[in-house]
Amino acid sequence: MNSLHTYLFIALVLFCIGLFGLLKRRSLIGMLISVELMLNAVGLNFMAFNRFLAPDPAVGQVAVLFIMGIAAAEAAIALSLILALFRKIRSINVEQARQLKG
Amino acid sequence: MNPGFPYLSAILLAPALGLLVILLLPHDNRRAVRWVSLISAGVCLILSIYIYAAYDRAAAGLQFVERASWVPSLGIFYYLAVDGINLPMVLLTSIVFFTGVWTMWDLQHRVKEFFALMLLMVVGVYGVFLSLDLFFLFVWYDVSLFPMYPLIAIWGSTRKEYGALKLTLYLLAGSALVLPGILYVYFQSGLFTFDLVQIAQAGLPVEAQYLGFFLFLFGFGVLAGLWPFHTWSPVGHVAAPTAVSMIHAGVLMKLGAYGVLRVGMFLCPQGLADWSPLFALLATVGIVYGAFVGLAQTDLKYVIGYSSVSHMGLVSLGLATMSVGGISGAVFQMFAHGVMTALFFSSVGHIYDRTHTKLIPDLGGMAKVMPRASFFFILAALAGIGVPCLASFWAELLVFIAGYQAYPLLGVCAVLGLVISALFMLRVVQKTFYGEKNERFAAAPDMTPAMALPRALLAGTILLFGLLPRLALDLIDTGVAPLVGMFK
Amino acid sequence: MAGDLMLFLPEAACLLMALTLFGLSLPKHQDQRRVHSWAMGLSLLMVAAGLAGLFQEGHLFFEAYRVDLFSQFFKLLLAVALLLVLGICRQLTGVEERYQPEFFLFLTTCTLGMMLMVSAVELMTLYVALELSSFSLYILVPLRSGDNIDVEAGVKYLFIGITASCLMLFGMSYIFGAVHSTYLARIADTLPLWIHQPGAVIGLLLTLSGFFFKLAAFPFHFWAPDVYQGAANQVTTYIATASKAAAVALLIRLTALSAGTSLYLLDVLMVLCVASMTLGNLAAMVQSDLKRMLAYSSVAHAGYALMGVLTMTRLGYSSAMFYTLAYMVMNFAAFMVVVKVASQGQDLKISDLAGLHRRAPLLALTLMLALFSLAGIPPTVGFTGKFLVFAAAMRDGHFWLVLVGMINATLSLYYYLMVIKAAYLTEPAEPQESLAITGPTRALNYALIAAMVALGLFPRQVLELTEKAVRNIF
Amino acid sequence: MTPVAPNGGELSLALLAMGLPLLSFFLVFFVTRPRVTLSCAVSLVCSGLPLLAAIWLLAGHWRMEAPILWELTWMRGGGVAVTFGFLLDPLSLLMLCIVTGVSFLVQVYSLGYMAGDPGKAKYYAFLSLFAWSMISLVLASGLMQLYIFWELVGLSSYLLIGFWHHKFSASQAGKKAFVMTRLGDLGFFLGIIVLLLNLGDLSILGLNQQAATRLTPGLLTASALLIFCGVVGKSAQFPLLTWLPDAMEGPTPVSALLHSATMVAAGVYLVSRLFPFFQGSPQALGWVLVIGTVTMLLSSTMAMVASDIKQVWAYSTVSQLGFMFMGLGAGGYFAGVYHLTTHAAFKALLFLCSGVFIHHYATNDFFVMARSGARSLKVPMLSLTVAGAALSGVWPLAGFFSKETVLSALAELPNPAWLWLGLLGAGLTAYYTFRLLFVMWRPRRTQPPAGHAEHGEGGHHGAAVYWVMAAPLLVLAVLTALLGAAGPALESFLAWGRPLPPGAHHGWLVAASVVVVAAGAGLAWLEFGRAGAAQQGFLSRIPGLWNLFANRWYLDWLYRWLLDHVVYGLFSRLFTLNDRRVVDGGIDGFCRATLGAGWLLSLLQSGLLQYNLFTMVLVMALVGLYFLLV
Repeated sequence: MNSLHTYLFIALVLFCIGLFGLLKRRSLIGMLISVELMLNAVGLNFMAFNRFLAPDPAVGQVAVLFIMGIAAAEAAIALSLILALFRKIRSINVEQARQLKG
Repeated sequence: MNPGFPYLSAILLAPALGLLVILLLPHDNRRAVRWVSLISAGVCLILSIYIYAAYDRAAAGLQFVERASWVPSLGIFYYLAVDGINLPMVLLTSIVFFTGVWTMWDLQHRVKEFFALMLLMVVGVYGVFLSLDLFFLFVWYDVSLFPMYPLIAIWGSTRKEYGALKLTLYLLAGSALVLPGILYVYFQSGLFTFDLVQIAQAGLPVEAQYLGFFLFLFGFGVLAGLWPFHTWSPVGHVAAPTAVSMIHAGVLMKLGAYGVLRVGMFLCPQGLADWSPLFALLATVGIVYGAFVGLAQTDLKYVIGYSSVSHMGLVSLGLATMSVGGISGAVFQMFAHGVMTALFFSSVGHIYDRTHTKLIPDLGGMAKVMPRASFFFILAALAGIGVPCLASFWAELLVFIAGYQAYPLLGVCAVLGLVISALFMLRVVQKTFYGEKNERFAAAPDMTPAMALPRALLAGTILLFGLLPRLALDLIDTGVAPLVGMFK
Repeated sequence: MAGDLMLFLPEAACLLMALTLFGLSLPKHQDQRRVHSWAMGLSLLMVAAGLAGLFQEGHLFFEAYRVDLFSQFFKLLLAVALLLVLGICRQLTGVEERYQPEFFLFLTTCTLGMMLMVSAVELMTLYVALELSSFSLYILVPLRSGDNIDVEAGVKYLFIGITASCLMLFGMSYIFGAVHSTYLARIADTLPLWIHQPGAVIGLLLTLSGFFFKLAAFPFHFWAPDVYQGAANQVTTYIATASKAAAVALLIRLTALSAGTSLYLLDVLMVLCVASMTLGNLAAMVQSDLKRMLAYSSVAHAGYALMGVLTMTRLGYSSAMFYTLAYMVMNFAAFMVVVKVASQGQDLKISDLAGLHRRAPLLALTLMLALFSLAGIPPTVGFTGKFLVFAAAMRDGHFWLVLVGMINATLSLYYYLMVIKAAYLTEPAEPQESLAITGPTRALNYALIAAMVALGLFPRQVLELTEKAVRNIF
Repeated sequence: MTPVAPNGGELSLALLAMGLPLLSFFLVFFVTRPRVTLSCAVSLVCSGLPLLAAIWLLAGHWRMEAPILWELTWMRGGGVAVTFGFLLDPLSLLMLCIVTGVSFLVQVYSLGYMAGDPGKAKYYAFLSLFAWSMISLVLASGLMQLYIFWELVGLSSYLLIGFWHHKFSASQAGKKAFVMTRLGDLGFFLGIIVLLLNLGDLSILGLNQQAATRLTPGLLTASALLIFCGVVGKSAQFPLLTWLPDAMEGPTPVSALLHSATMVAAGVYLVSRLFPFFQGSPQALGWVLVIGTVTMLLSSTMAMVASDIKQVWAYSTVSQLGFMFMGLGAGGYFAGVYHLTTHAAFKALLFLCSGVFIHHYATNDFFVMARSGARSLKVPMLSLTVAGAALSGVWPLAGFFSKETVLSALAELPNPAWLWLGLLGAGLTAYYTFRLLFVMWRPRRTQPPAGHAEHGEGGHHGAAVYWVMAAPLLVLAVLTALLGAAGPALESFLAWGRPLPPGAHHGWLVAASVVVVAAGAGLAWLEFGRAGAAQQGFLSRIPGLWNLFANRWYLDWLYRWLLDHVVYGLFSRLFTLNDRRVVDGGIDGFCRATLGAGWLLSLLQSGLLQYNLFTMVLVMALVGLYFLLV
C-alpha cells in the first residue's frame, strides 16, 4: 500500500475531482473550493515524490509550504473579487456574469 | 565603375526628403506642399535622365553600384545598382511621377496627406527598381503597395472603399507568397546572403528552383495583372484618383513583372523553364480575354483597366518566351505601356474632373469640346493598338515575333488579340470623342496649356521612343543578354 | 555583497519603488498627481538601474536566481514598459479615485514579479514570481470605475489564471518527480534521462501552459478579450505590453530545456502556434470594440512569437526576443492612442475613431503606423520582427508554417485596415472637438514613430544584443 | 542584280521626298494649325518639292542598270533588326511619281474643295502624313519597313475618312476601314514573321532573289498567301471589300487620293514589288488570280445599281483593282503595273470631277445632279467623260491600252475561262460607266433644277474656287489621254531597258474587247441614253438581283452579324460574365467565407466561464492523448 504509485494515483484522482468540480459548479465559491482541491493534489504529488525519490528531503516540503501559502493569498483575492461581483450583480453564479462575450 | 556621387541613393532619397519636409509643413500651406513634391519629382527626373544617358552601354553590366553591409549576421546588404533592365524602369518612374504630381496640381482636398502618401509610394517604387538585395527589395515592394489604400479610399471615386480594400488585400496576399519565396531561396542557396547577384551567380539547386519560381511567379504575378489574378486592377483603377491610377497602372503593375523577371527569372532560370508553358498560356489568355472584356465596358477607366490587363499579358508572354527578343520586348513594353497608360489616365482624369462622368454613353463629341484632352487620349489609344512609330509598337513587334517562335499557336492568338484591342480602342474613341457633341458638357473647359504640358511630356516620350526605338532597346539588350545566357 | 547588490540592482530599484508607493498609498486622501510624479521618478530610476545592470552576470540565492544578459534584457524591457505605461497615466481617467495610489503600487509589484520571473531558474521561485505578478493583475483589473464589466473580467481572469497555474504546478510536480530537482540547470543536464518519459514531457508541457496563459496563446487565450475590454485602458495597456514580454522570456527558458530533442513538443507548439494565429486573426475580423479587437490580435501575435520559440534554435530565440520588443513598442503605441482618444476612460468602439485624422492628426498617424506595424508592413519594426521569426522558422524547414503565417498576416491586414479606415476616412456623425495634445504626449508620439521606423530599418544593434543574450542560455 | 549605293544627289533627293511630308505634318499639326493659309502653303510646298524630286529622279534614272539601295538600322533587338532606307528601281520610281503627283494635285484641289472648312489646317496635316507614309512605303527597302508604313497608311486613311467625325457614318466608316484592313494585316504580319524566322532576311531584293531557292515550296506558298491577306485587306479585295465604298464618307479629294494612288494602290504595289517572290509559288499566284476575278465581277455588279456617283466609282475602283490582280495573277507583271498607272490617272480624275459636282450641287446622287443641270459645268463634264471613256477602255485613251495588256496576259493562260471572265468584266465596266455618263449628259427634266439651296458636303463658292478645282482636272485629263501612248516606253523602263520578249499580240483580242465595250455602252445607250429612255436599268426588272447587288451581296450584313452575335454577343458577353461572376465573384466569396469563419470562432467566446475552462482542459487533454498515441 505504501508505494509511490498509490500516492500518485490518489493525487491524480484528487486533481481530477477538483477539475470536474471546477467545470461542473456554477457558483464561484464552489469553483474556488475545487481549485483548492487541485492545489492539494499538487501538494500531495510533491510530498510523495519527495518522500520516495528526492535525495534532498527539504525541497518537496518547501514546495508544499509555498503552495499552501500562495493558495491562501489566492483564496483571499478570489473571495474579495467574488464579493465585489456580488455587490454589482447580486449573484455569485457565473451564468449571471455573461456580459463579456464575442 | 563607381562614380563619386551616389546618384542612385540620391534618387531614392529625394522623395524621402520631400516626404519629411511635407510632414513638417503646416496643413494649410498647400502651395508649399505642391512645390516640395514637384521639386523632389523634378530632381528625380533630372537624375534619372542623367544616369540613363551616362550609363555606359558598351561596358554594360551593373553600374552606379552602391553596396554596403546592413545586417552582417543575416547577410543583408544595402545594394543599389542599375543595368539595362531596371534603368528604363527608373526613367519611367521618374517621368510618370513627375507628370503625376503636376497633374494633381489642382487638388484641394487634404493636399498634404495626398502628396505625402504619394511620395512614400514612389520611394517604395524606386527602392524596388534600384535595390538588388532581396530583403530591401521586399521591403520597398510593400512600401510601394500599402499607401494605395488611403490614396484610393480617401481621394478615389467609384466604389472607392471596396476597390481600395480589394486592391490592397489582393496585392499584399501576393506578397505573402513572395516573402516565403525569398526566405526559401535564402536558405536553399546555402549562402545566407540576400544579395541577389551572389545567389544568381551561385545558382540554386534545381528542385528548389521549381518551388521558388512558382512562388515568385504568382506572388509578383498578381501585381502584374496575370490572368486570372487581375480583377483587382480594373476595380482599383476605376476607384483611384488620376495621379494614383497613373502611377499605379503606369509603374506599380510593372513592379510585378519586374519582380518576376529580376527575382524569379534571375534566381530560378530552371524553374522558369519548367513553368514557362503555363506562364505563356496565362499570359495569352490575359491578352485575348482582356481585350474581349474591354469590348463590353462602358466606363472609360474600366476600358483602360482591361486594356492594361491585355497589355501586361504581352509583357508576361514576352518573359515566358525565354528569348532575348521576347524579354527585351517585354521590358520595353513595360516602359512603353507605362507611359501610355499614364497618358490615358491623365486625359481621362481631366475629362472626369470637368464633366464628372466617365461613362462612355454620357460623353460623346468630346473632340469638339476639349480638343487637347481628346488628342492625348487618342494618341494613347493609337499607341495602345500598336500603331507604328509609337513606342509600344516596337515592343509588341518583338514580343509577337518571339512569342510566335516559342509558342506558334499562342503567338497567333496574341496577334488576334491585337485586332480585338484595335476594335475596342477605336470603338471607345468613336463613342467618346467623335459624333455630335453632347450639349451638357458644351461649356466644359479644355486643359489649360499649363495642365497640357505634363501630358505633352508623356506624349513626347511615346513619340520619341517610337521614332528612335534604339534609345531604349540597345540598352535593354545589354541587360537581357546575360540573363538569357543563364537559361542555356 | 556589493557585487550581489549590483546584480540585484533593477529588482532592488523596483522593490524600493514598490515600498515607497505603498507608503504613499497609506494616507486616506492622497493627491494622485503627487503619487504619479513619485512613480515617474522612481521608474526612471528603475530604467537607469536596468541599464546599469544590463551586462551583469552571476547567480544569487543559492543558484535559484540567475542574472545574465538574457534576463537583464527583459528586465530593462519591463522597466521601460512600466515607465511608458506610467507615462500615459498622468490623469487616471477610468480608475476609481480612491484606488489610484494602489493602482500604481500594484503596477510596480507586478513588474517586480515579472523581473523575478525572468531571472528565476528554479521552479518554486518561478512559481512564486509568477503568482506575484498574476495576483497584482487580478487586483488591477477590477479597479476600473463605472460599469461592472470590470469585475466580471477580473473574476474570469482570476479563475482562468488559477486553473492554468494549477495545471502548471501539477506539471512541475511531475518534472520534480522525474528529475528529483527543481533547478532548471539540473533539469537540462539530465535531459537524456527524462526526455522520453511520458510523465516528464507532459509535465513540461503542463508547466508551459502557465506561460501560455500569460502569453494569451491558444487555448489559454480566453481571458484576453474580456480582460482587455473590461479593464481600465491603462491597465490593458500594461497587460498588453509588459506581461507578454515576461511570458516569452519564460517560454524561451523552458523550451530551451528540451533543446529541440523532443519532436512531440515541437508538434504541439506548432499546433498551438497555428491555432493561435488563425483563431486570433479570424475572430478579430468581426470585432467592433477596439480593445477587444486588439486582444484577439494579441492572441495572433502570441502565435507569431511562438513560431520563433518553437524552432528552439539561437536564431529562433533571438528573433522571438526581437519580436517581443517590436510587439511591445507597436502595441504600446496603439494603446497609447486608445488611452488618449478615450479621454473619459470609456470603451472605444472602432467607429468612435471616426474623424480622428482631423481631431488629432498626430495620434492618427501614430495609430496608422502602429497598426501597419502590427500587420507586419515594412519598413516598420513589426515587419522586421515577423521577417526574423519567419526566417528562423524557414531555416528549420517549416515552409508551411511560414506560409500560414504570411497568409495570417494578410488576413490581419483586413481588420487593421478597418481601423485605419475609421480613423482616416469616415467622418463622425456630429463634429467632435479636436483633442488637446500636451507637449510630452507629442514628444512621446514622435519618439514612438521614430522607434517603430528606426528599429524596422536598422535592426542591427538590437539584433546583435539579442543574439548575445541567447548565447547565455543556449 | 547587286544594288549600288546612292550618290549624294540621289540620297538627298530621296530623303527630301521622304522627309518633307513628315516635316510638314509636324509643322502644320503642332505649330501653324491656327493659321490656315500658312498651313496650306507649308503643306503644298512640302508635297510639291517631292513631286519635283520624284520627276527628277525618274528622268535621271530612265536608263538605270542597277537598283540603288540605302539603309540604316532603325531598331535592333533580340536578333531582330529593322532597317530604314530606300530602294530606287524602276517600279519604285514610277510609283513615287504617281503618288507624289496625285497627292500634290489633290492638295491643290482641296484648296478649293475644303475652303471654309473649320478643320482645313488639320486636314492638310493629315494629307501630309498620308503622303509621307505612302512615299516611305513605296521606297521601302525592306519588308518590315514596308509593313510599318503600310500600317501608317491605314492610320492616316482612318483619320481622313473619319475627318468629319461629328457625322456618325464618317467615324463609323473610318473605324471599319481601319479594323478591316487590320484584319488583313494580321496575315501580312504573320507572313513577315514566318519569313523572318525561316529566312532571317526581309530585304525586298533578298526576298525576290533568294526566297524561291531558300524556302521550301510549302513555306513559300504559306508566306506568300499570308502576305496576300494583307493585300486583300488593303486593296479591298473579296471578301474584305466592303470598307472601301463606305470610305466615301471622307471628303471627296480624300477618296480620290485613297482610290487612285495611295491606300488601295499599296496592295497592288506590294504584289508587284514582290512579284518574283510570288512567282516562286504558282499556287499563290493562282489565288491572286481567283480573288482578283471574283472581286472584279462582284463589285462591277454592285456598281451597276448604285445611284451615288461616288459609290459607282468606288465599286469600279474595287473591280479595277481586281482586274490588276488578274493581270498580276496571270503573270503579267507589266500589265498590273501599267493598269495601276493609268488607273491612278483616270480614277483620280473621275473622283475630282465628281467632287466638283458634289461640291456644286450639294448632292451625291447623279440623277439629281443631272437634273440640276450638271452639263453646264463644261470642264468637269468633259473630263468626266474622258475619264469615263478611259475607264471603260475606249481607244485611244489610256485605259484601252492597259486593259489590253491585262487581257492579253489573261489570254496567255491555258484556261480560256479567265479571258472570258475578264472580257465580261470589261463589258460590265463599260455598261455602268456609260450608264452614268448618259444620265449626266441627257437628264430627264422632270422637275425644275434643284437650286444650290441645300449644302451637303462642301458648299457653293465663287469662280476662283471653281478654277482652283478645275485646273487639276485638266492636268489629269491630259495625262489620261496621253498615258496610253507611253505604254511601250514604260514597259521597257520597267524591264530595266532590256529588249522585251515578243509577246504574242492577238489581233482578235483587240476586236473582242472593242466589241464587248461597245456592247456594254450600247446597252447603256438603250436604257439611259436614247431619247425617251426610261433611265431604268434592266436589273430593276429583276428585283432579286437588284437587291442582291444593291446590298453588296449581303457581305456587310454578314460582317455586322458576326460582329454583333459572335464578337460582342458571344465572346465579349461570356468573358465579361465570367469576369464578374466567376473570377471576381470567387474572390469576394472567399473573403465573405473568411469573415463567416471569424464570426463562428468568436462564438467560442460564449461568455460563460466554464466553457472556456472546459476548452482549455479539453485541448490539453487532447495534446496529452496525442503524446500517448505517437
